Amino acid sequence: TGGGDDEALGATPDDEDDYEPVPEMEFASVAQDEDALRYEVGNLAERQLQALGIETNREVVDVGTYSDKLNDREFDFMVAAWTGGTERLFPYYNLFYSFHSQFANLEGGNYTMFESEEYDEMVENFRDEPDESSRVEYAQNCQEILAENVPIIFTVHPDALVAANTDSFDNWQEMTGLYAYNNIPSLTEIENVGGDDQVVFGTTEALETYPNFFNVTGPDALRLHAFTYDPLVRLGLDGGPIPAAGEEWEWIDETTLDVTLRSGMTFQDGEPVTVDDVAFTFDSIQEEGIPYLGSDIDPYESSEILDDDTIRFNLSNPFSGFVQITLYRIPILPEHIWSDAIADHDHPSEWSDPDMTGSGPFEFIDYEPGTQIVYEKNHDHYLADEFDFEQFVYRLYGSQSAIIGDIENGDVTFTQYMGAEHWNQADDIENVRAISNPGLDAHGIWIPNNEGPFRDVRFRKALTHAIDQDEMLQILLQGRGEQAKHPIAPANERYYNDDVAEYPHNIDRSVELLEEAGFRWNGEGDLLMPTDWQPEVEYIPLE
Amino acid sequence: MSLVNIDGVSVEYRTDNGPLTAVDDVSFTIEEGETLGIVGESGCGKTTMTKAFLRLLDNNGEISTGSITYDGIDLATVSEEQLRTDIRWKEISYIPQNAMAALDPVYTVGAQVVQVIELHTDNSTEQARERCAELFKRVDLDPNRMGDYPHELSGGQRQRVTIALSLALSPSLIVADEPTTGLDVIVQDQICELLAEIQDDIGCAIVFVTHDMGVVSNISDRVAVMYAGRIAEIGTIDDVFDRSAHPYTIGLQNAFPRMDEFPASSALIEIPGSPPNLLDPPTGCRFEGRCPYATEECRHTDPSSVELEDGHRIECLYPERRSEFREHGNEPDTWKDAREAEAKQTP
Amino acid sequence: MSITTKPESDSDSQALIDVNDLSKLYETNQSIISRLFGEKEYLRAVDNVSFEIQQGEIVGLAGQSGCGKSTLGELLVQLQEPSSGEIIIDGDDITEYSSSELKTFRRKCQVIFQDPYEAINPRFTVSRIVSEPLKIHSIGDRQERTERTIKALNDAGLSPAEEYLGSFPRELSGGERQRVNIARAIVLEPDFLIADEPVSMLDVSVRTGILKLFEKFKEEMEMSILYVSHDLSTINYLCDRTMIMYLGKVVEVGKTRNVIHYPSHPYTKTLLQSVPDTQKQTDITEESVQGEVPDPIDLPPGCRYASWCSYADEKCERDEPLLQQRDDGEEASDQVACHYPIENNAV
Amino acid sequence: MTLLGDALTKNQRIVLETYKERTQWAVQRFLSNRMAAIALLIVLGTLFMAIFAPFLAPYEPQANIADAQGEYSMLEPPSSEHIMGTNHHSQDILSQWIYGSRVSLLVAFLSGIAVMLIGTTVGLVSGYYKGTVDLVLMRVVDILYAIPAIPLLLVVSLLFGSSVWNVIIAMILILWRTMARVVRSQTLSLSERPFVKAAKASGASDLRIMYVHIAPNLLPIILIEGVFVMGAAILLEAGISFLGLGTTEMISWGVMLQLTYTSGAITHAWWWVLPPGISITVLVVAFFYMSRGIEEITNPELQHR
Amino acid sequence: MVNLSYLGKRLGLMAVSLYAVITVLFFLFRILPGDPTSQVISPRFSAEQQEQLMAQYGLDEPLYTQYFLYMRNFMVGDLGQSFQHGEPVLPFILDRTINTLILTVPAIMIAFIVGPFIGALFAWHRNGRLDNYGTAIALTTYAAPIFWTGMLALMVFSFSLNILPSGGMRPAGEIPGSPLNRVFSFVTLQHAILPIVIFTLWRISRPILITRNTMIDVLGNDFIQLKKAEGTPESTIRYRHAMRNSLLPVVHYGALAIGYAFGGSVILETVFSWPGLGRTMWDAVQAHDYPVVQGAFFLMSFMVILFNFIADIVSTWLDPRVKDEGVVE
Ligand SMILES: Nc1ncnc2c1ncn2[C@@H]1O[C@H](COP(=O)(O)OP(=O)(O)OP(=O)(O)O)[C@@H](O)[C@H]1O
Ligand SMILES: Nc1ncnc2c1ncn2[C@@H]1O[C@H](COP(=O)(O)OP(=O)(O)OP(=O)(O)O)[C@@H](O)[C@H]1O
Ligand SMILES: [Mg+2]
Ligand SMILES: [Mg+2]
Repeated sequence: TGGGDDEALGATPDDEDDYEPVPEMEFASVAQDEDALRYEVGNLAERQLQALGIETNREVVDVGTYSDKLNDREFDFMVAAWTGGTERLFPYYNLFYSFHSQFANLEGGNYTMFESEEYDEMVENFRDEPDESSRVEYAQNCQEILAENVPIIFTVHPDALVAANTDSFDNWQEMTGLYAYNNIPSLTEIENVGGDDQVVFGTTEALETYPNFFNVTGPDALRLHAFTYDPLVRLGLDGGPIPAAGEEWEWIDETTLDVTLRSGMTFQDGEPVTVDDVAFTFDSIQEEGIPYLGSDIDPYESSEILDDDTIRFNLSNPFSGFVQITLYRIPILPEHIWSDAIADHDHPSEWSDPDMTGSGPFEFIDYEPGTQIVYEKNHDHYLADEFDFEQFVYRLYGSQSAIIGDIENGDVTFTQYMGAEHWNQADDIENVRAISNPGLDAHGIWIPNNEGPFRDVRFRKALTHAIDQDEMLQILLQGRGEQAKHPIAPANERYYNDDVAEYPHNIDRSVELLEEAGFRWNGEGDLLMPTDWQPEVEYIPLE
Repeated sequence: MSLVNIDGVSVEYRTDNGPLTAVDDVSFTIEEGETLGIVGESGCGKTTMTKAFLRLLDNNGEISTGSITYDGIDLATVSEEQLRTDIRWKEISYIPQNAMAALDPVYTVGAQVVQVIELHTDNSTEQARERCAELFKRVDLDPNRMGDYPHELSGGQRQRVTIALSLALSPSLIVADEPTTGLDVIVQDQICELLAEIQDDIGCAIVFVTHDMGVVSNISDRVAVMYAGRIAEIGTIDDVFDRSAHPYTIGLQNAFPRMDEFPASSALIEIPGSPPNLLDPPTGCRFEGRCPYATEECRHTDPSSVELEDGHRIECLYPERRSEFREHGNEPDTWKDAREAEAKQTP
Repeated sequence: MSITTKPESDSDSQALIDVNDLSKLYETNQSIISRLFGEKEYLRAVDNVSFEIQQGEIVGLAGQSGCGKSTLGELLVQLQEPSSGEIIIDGDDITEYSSSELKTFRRKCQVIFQDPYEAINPRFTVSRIVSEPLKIHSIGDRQERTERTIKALNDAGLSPAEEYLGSFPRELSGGERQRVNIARAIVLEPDFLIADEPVSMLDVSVRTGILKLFEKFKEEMEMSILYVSHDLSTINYLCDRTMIMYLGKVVEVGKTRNVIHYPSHPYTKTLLQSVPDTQKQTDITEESVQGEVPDPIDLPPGCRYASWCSYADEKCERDEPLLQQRDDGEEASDQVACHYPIENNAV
Repeated sequence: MTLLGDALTKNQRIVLETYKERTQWAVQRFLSNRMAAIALLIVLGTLFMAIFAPFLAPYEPQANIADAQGEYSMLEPPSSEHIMGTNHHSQDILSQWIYGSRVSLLVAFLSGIAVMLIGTTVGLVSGYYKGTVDLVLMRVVDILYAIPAIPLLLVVSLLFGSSVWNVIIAMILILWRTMARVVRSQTLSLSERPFVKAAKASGASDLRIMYVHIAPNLLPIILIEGVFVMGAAILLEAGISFLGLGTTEMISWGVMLQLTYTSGAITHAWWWVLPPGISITVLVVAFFYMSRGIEEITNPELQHR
Repeated sequence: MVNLSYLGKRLGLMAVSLYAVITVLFFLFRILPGDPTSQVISPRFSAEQQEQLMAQYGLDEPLYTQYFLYMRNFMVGDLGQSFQHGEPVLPFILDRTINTLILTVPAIMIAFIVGPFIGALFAWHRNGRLDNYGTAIALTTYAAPIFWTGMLALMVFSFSLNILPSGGMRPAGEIPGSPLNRVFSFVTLQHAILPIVIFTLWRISRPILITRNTMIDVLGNDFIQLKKAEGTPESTIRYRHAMRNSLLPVVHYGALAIGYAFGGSVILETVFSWPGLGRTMWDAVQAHDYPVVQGAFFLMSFMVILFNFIADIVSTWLDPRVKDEGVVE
């Protein structure tokens, strides 16, 4: 597939000898079976970019290769996304980790190599600021800078599509973000109307790694660990932190936090939950390392036990998201079980048949990889009375169609991560409640901001104008989502800044911008750049 | 009354190129206890004829006219079931051409004999095995070899097993289709001898098909010489060999080298040309194209069967010239002329 | 292992082919079970054979099926690697030839294979089959090759050759195929021809023509021919000298006339008696062989024929007889491997 | 000389005539087998469709088609606008179906031909030389046999990335083994046939014996097996497309089916689910019947019975 | 007395094949783009963390050391530890194999027991109506993509009629008491029935077609005529003689099929959400969980090689003419 049509899109050069074609660019995305949306976005976007006369070469890669390419910064276009766990309502990762110049190196997460002192300062303020309203302002400024400089071609924010059977359970309340129904607060809300004591969560996502906590490598497993282990805080339906094992918390200063433990808690084997267990958990995770939780544990420096119920966290640097992110993601492991495991193994993750005793609302009963995980309600848990069912089953399926079939006939209680087409199907079924939950995900096409023509902001803007975000939204998401302007989704009402630069689909505007930046087209419609081309506009500061 | 009466039998094969009459209006009889030899060139219809007795023709073949009467039953029309239970093997057994391949390779030879005995009699397995051992001895095979698989036996031994098999139910007729072709002379000799002995023993009739004039003269009482689907000449051994009347029979005899002369060179004379295409047989006499004595008449008139002496019949328009044919038949020049004549005709 | 004295040729001329102590052993194929439970075994297909063939001589090689005739023939043209022994042709030991020498050698030495239906490539036209050897040896241009092809076909008795050039083998009769086969063998005008059972598969009416061809080659081209057959009557007709083989051994060799009319070895005699002959009629009462041929894989120590032989005694069962010149009587000037050769008694 | 010249032209005429007759006979015989004739028609029809796809397809196969008002029509049943309806992305199914035939045929023919070449060569060499060469080559084939096809295909397409070409390469890698075995066993018996010995006795080189004398006799079996491979290749392509490793640059029937599966269209969009599935089935069956047709021409055993 | 050297040779050859398979697989997976760590190791990890993880799985050693290590452990039955699940590979894949066998054993058994009879019937009535329609159906069940027929079957029996479950091995939350219970229980049967039927339909076509074609050749043999001449009833000729003589190729094809059956069918298991080895292997392939993939491949290869050996022995029993390695001389 060549670039452009037979005619020049915009101005042709006076002397073609001074120009050379813009080099062919590689357009990569993950394979379809791994992420259909990203794959399809890639297909659409590639065609639209080619309309500008840019030669692209499509490469579909598996997840492994994909992360290698990102890590090694070996891409021209890469379809990628931030996924939206509810903790991302605190947009630390999306704003800080992905765009701070500190991470614009081969180890860091700033894959697009966007660098701006102004932005660095702004985002550091956001990170450190304990006061919420100022923090929101800093974050909104960040969004403005990003929208103006388009380091990434932002595409869409898909909704989180979930569906639940209403014959067996009712009063479904969704939490903001991806895990609309699959979280403890939502599950406490549902009412048993069908008399079935079992909640079955049907999914096609095979767990990355389970059940050893020290082995956790992804959000799904982490989410299930929160069933067996209590974290200090949970996030409520609105996404704000609510007490869990920690009854209250108090910032002493920017780097010191005191947390009071809920009293009377016991592990499922009857041992009491103590602050020592909390300290043990944080210390061992820091020492042994759980790569997936690396950035979460990173701000943690040490802890002090103030009294039987109170623990003090000392942070290495100010981190206003410590409660909402770190304390939410890291649960409490029983010391009496894990201290031996740590002593017995090189690394505790090697314990292949771990004792899954925790203090959480559910007891781990059985795990059959590829089939299901079965949990039973922990009747001693403080939330026990809130759950209107006895058993929770995480059940794996080969296809979403099968899940929908089973939701309809009641074999599955609810599901999530649905494709738009499946969701439409579920929506048509009478006894199924299908909701399109505004998502925190942000999709985009990652580009190397420090390379070739990408260095010029106008080039990046031109590309963004070339992308038809509405088509993506309508076709790929069947309208279930929002167009993206920056990494924060509208669903994040607190932080979202709507008032930023926009780039509607407009090829003429793209052509205009490219011409302005010195680009031309030859007779075949291929994009040319002057042989000695240099970027003129590399950064547009806030007014 | 004769054992089998073959009356005006024709066999037709359906082929892609139209019907092929492999056996054409053939009549003869088989007498009780006699050995009838059938000789003729490859493809002249010998196998077809023998298969017709047991209605074993290939799927595309059928007996189109005529009747084969055995014991008052017309084998051409009798029901398949009656044929299977009453006639096959009990009355008429069969030694197929290429008998070495006629045994199921995956069962022991003994088992195959036992199978057929059990199939048609009420004998217990034990009795059947005994009978089998008996049969093996009868055909000069060590009964210990009953447990061998066909491939473990030599060609001659396999041939004996098929003979033992054919004797299993003491039939009144054994149809043996080239039972010695492909075997070496010593074994061939043994087999012939064996068949002769058996006949003496149980008095069955044997139809013995071969293309070897030597073999047939050694074993048969009567001989039928087939040519292109027809019986050119039929009669006793002496009739056919010493008083041959059909030019084809004469020619065939000439082609045989003799052991009693040395050197034998001058005596060998080949019959020029090749048999006609059965899909499109010529009108008139079928041997006409190769016959040194052929006349214009031969080309148009289909010779009918003429009885010369009692039971000695030929299909030739000139039965009266037979002694003349015999005399000239020994001279190579007679046949050479025909060949040249034929060569002249072809282009 | 026996030591064989080399039979002396009764001719003074330099022998064209001189074979000394030639042996060929085959490793036998066994089933997986017997491999699991047994040892490796060998079959002695040709065992210590020595002989000579003169220029312009036809030597017959007879013996029953499986005695090693074809194997010997294939050894002579190096289609098989001998296990031991030498084959001297024109003064060179061909077993030591390099592949290019072998190619040159093969221009001079050709084979007519046993089965005319199998020995020509079914996918080639007649002209291709016959001209292939010329092509292989890059002889002549297209035109010349065609000329020679036509000549060879005519020589082989297929005339008019032009008619046949475009035909495929399956459009030919057995006799015609055998002639194509012969044409292919003589198109290079070899000095030496091995004819492996060239007529055994053919109808009697066409055999004669083929035999006559060999006579013609011998006379007109001074060709040496090894004529392999189990049929003594054609050997009698054609060959100057005759060798009789039994289980890989040569048991008798001499002038055909002597071997056939005054056999010295009991085996030769049996062979002769078994030949069916139209003249012999039904007098098959002569003593015939009984018992079993020994297993060629597991040979007895003494004379291999002892188990069949009516004259055998302990000596025969103990000592293996060597091939020796017979000294008694003028008629039997041949060599025989027997402790008690038959005295001058013509069959 | 002139006489010979005349003879030559006459011969050539005879040769030509026999060839012509034989070809005619073969064609007639093939066509008289009704199933084979229909099969041939189907394959040729598909080929026509594949070659002229750009002219036959009413829309771009991958375009998300919007109507005049800019409205997309998703999962619409067949209508005059879209004869075979649309899919979930408002793409024209008829156009996808037409273009989809390209991949199936490309995969079929390329892997078929490559397998014929590789398999035949390996089989010939192995069966002809026997001994160590045979042992080594057959060990390789055994090892390939010991590795299951679909998983290996998956790994290979992961290894090289998924594109039509890689799928074809992977397919060839797997499918040549059967061809090699079949050719080898035939070669083993053919090379013992007297006519091969005759060629050897005439001094023909090994290469000449293998390719000039033996190979033509294998042609029927190579063709039969080759056509069989083509059918198998189509199925394998559909299989790995189904698992999401299908071709990315071209739409194929397998990819279409995969989309119906992943998007759950199976329960309601029959116009999308049925055509690719039926097409694959029919095409594969057609290849089998063609191979039977060829078998019937070339196997004299089957001609009379 | 067993000829040890021959047995040794056969076993040796099997071992060589296996060794080659293992080696090829080992290196194949390590030249895959994206090193094995990328699955386990999130890009967010620091260099230090990455190294730690590499060391944990022995991936920091040079390739050849890894190889020798792997082979050494292999000898003692240690196929390593799953990257994904942290479990030792061997028990893990054996467990999955049981699930797979629940589907494949009945399917293969039906296919290879019933198939030849059907094929024999077709051959007997060659070109008759039964044969023509029957072969067409057999060809169709072979040619229809199995995932497509599987989807259609699910749609009809599970979603529309709702008489059979839509996948998986048992209802959610049910925990099989014992392995025996897992295999032999009504629920398992209920869940397995649809995939077994689909699998059988697909599997049975080859034995049918192979038997049919071989038997047509066999029917042309002279011994069949002799049996007919003997007055043997048709059915005896058909099954005891003709079919038995046609079984050899089926046995050899069957050996392969059984070998592969241990690996299950990725596609079928995906469609029916069946937690078998095929699906596990596919997940592992995607996750670059090499120890599991290698283990699964090894298991299948081992089975193929083993069953080939068995088939060689069975064929000598079926057909006494068979020599070494299934060749009829
Ligand atoms: N099934 C068949 N279909 C068509 N033609 C057949 C069939 N069987 C035999 N023929 C033809 O019928 C003729 C007679 O064949 P038959 O087998 O009876 O000859 P034969 O005398 O036994 O020959 P041979 O000596 O070679 O066995 C031949 O031309 C042969 O080609
Ligand atoms: N390639 C081979 N491998 C093993 N054994 C063989 C081979 N070729 C021949 N033999 C055996 O060697 C012996 C001699 O065979 P050969 O073909 O030379 O016999 P022959 O005298 O030509 O027999 P026929 O008269 O049947 O042609 C036989 O026992 C045969 O089985
Ligand atoms: Mg016959
Ligand atoms: Mg021979």
